[in-house]
Amino acid sequence: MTDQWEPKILAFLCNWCSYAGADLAGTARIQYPPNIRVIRVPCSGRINPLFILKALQNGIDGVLVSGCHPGDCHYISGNYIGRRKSATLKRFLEYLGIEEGRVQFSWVSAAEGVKFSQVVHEVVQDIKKLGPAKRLVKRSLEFGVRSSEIKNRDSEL
Amino acid sequence: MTLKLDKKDLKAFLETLMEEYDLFAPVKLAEGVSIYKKIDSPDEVDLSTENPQKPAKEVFFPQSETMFRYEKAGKRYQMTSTEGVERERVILGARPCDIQAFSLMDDVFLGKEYKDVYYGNKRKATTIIGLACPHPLSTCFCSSAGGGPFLRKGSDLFLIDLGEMFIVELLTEKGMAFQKNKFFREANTKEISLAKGIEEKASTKADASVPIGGIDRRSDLMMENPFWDRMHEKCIGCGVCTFLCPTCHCFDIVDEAITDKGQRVRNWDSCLFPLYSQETSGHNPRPTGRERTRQRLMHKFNYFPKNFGRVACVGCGRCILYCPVNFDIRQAIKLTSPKEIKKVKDEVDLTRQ
Amino acid sequence: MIQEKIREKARELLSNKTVDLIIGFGEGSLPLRTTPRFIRDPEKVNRLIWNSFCENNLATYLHKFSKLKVGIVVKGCDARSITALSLEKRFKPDQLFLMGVPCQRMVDRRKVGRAVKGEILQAREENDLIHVKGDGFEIALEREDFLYPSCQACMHRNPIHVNVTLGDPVEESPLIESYHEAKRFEQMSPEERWNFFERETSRCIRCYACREACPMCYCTECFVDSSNPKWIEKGLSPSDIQFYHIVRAYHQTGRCSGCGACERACPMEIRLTYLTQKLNRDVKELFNYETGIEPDIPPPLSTYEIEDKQDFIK
Amino acid sequence: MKNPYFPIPMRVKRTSVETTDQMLRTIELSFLNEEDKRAFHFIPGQFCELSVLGKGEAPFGIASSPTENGSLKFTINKAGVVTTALHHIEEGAEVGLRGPLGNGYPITLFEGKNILVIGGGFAFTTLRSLIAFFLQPQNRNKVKDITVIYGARMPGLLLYKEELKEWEKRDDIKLVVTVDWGDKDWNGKVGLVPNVLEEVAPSSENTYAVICGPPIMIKFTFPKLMALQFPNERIYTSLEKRMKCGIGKCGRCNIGHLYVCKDGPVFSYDQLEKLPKDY
Repeated sequence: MTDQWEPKILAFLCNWCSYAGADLAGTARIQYPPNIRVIRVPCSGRINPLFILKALQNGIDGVLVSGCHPGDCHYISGNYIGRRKSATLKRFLEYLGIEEGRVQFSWVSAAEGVKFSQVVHEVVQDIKKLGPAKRLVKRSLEFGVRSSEIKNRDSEL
Repeated sequence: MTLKLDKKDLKAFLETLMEEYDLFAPVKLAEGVSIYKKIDSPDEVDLSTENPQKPAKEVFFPQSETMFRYEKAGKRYQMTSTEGVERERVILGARPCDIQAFSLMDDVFLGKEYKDVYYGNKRKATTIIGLACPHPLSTCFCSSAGGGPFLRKGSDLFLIDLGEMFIVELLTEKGMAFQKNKFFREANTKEISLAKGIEEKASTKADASVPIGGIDRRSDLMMENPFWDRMHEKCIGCGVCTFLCPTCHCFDIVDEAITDKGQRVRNWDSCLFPLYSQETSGHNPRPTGRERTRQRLMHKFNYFPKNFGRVACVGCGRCILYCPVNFDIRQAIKLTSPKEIKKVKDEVDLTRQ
Repeated sequence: MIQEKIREKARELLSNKTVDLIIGFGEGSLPLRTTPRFIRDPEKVNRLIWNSFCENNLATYLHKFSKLKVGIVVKGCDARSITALSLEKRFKPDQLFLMGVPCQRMVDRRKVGRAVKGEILQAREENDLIHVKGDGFEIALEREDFLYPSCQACMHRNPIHVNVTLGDPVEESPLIESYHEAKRFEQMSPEERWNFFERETSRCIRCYACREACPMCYCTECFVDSSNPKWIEKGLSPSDIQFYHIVRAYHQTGRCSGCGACERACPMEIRLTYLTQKLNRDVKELFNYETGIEPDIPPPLSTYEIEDKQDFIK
Repeated sequence: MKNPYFPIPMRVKRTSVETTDQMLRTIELSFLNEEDKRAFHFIPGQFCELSVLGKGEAPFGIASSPTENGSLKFTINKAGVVTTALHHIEEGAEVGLRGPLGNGYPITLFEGKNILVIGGGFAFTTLRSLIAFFLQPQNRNKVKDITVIYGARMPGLLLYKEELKEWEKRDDIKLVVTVDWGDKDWNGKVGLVPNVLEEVAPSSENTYAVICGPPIMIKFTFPKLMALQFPNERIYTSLEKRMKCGIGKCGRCNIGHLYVCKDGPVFSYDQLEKLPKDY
């Protein structure tokens, strides 16, 4: 089963750096695993923690947030603000019991196609080690069925 | 008919019960916290707890309940209702207050024009084993609300805890079906009189002095009274009192969907939430806590009596016990006396800017 | 006596029209409880009381009376909440008059209730003892054994940035280590932590008492209530409930005074402060910030330092 | 027991944009099951709960008349999740429907009387049903004079423009259409509904007034009706409130002890006077 399982990873890439970095990796034909689905965002500071949680709830196995290096933000300070959110959110999720490595962060500039590929390699590897996400995942549609009849709500997951 | 059930037989009794029925009973979730829940193993059942936080209404009217599922097939939808109840059910250990509340819920859900099948099917399939309340709390005022700690009405079977055993009374046809149950034996006169003694003692304990009688008429003139300006002040607008109330029955209907599959679900809702009455346009007919608190109390003590002839409160005291800010419904009721209303009105007038 | 001082000050503030309304504590309808009291008439200030059961964070009411000039009785934690709210521009200058009371630490009524067999019908506080009386028992309990954990670890019992302090300052001497719960949980394995979180939240009935009791939860539309986008469903799916509790707590990052109002409000007794405590600990460690201490430093998530830690970023 | 929460399937037969701001769209639904069609009987003023599965359910007044056999029309204002989904729905798609719900206009009371219909904005939908019902040849002699005053902010925002033109041509209905602001192509009346009502000044004798529109219009029109000596019990209006179940169970739409979904949505002013102002 785990042999066939391939993690689904959602990557939030900032428009100005990391997205361009991914693009560069593509045009330079630098290979990276096909496990990531990219959502382009204006800035890594735009990431609302709700996005990450929602992705995890919908069964994504890992999340990567990537933005411009410090000092390179198109909006001057967006990545700095994002960095604080990331730091606290990452710690908090791990504290709750979400495995370390499910949610990862990176700085990738528009010139770093190679780095982007490396980051994706690493993230995919980490998440493969963790296995499919279980915590916080909402089981498709058998949820919420007559609450009083749910045998043991803990065993749902 | 009065029988008895030895507590050492309780587990075996429940086991046989569970062969035939889906059993619902109080289950302790944490120290001091319990709910009614479907039982998987008789060991879960805890009849020694206080009245559970969440009322027994959840057996008929779950907090979150699927109404139907659907799936898209081409251009059409395949819809499947989940109104059916597969097995007969038993509620074990519901207190008289919660059981009295069932009859109020019946008025709403099984009313003349429309019958709520989700509630009705479960209600019909359920045998109710009530449990007498030997130690009413100081917050209990069932005796003021037309009930009492030993009220048998609504129960099919009724249990009285004598320590080593339960006295079992068979009260209805559904109850009489248990007459031949191998774990029930005839109770002797000594045991019956012991139970009587407990009943007499308990009856004096539940507060019968909360002036609920006539409140529907008294509150008729209160709609625009400044009373409400003061009443709502401390309410923080959470849903504790309404969710834990055995008679509150408001709900929301929502769709939950993933791509082409989904379900329509109803969830408990509370008149104290702003969103409850908020319209899409942004207009809210009950814009502040004042109107929402008024809705909660007036629904119980004015609107409901107008529609069904009795108040929608059974005096279980949960809203008093669990309110985070100690909003006490008994005080609110007492304040509806004409003298008190005038006092409040004068005070408001005096300080109104 | 503090209670007298509160009444005196309240009378003065109402009489000279410094404020329109006093928010304080009044006699509760149950033993071991007080209830929020709203006084407009200087003649009625005797309804205000002070004891070890003044557990509510009254700052949550300030949103409700945002048009009035309000005098409010505050403990150390309540005052910190108000400072944090002021940073978020919730009040007009001079709209509030804070009557700070150095806090003796509040008593956990549930813990007291569980220490005796039977229902407590009367309770009375005398020096360091709580006398409780019920059907067939009457005992005195050591106050100190029954304090809320958040109060035991409190480092800021003396209210700061208040207009007046009523009563003598107390010594800032936590009875237990700060962030004790967070530290304990950090030692556990992720499985243990997740199982705990899962078990606790499985009791949630989604009444939102935790949200409403919190002075910092004032969003006009909570993410839970948003229909477009719809972040989560409102049923009892464990995942949705966990989602709610994660976001409710996380939204307090750098804004939580650690008062514990959320946990006290919960009718299902879900442990909630171990979550906010972790956030407070992280904010302190990462950004050296404590909520409601400095009235001019912006909340940590609305600002940054170039040198912020970033060893977690690839 | 019939399940009152279970929708019947309907097919979207036609959709059309009503107004120039694109915010109002009329959808016409036909029954997918013949037995549902046979069982469906309604009177003007009643409403239905329309479902877009996956998005939810919302109440809409029926805009077509019972005399227009075979299909139902609803005019939908794009506002929230469900209405937006209904705006984007394609012809041929399936939607769910529950109804008819509510009491409807007291048609039998109107018999033999004159009726004065006053509408404003998109609240005209169920009024259109009422007018079309009485304009049907077999119903026309049930009531005497029909006077209609209908206003919108701008000519482009008027509903059912083609139909209005036809009504204008008829001599068995007096139609006054007015707009708050005209444009270069508008040669009709310009003025607010309350003022136009004053101008038209229909006699209140033997007449029932039915008024439906935005709260602000109702607020200013009501005194004019009083001035024309309409008694409270001969003025009817249809109310709106947030609704979910539509059958008086879920709780939110009550005004005092009455439920707008079950006991309304049509109320006389006489009734409303006695109810709390909770709407």
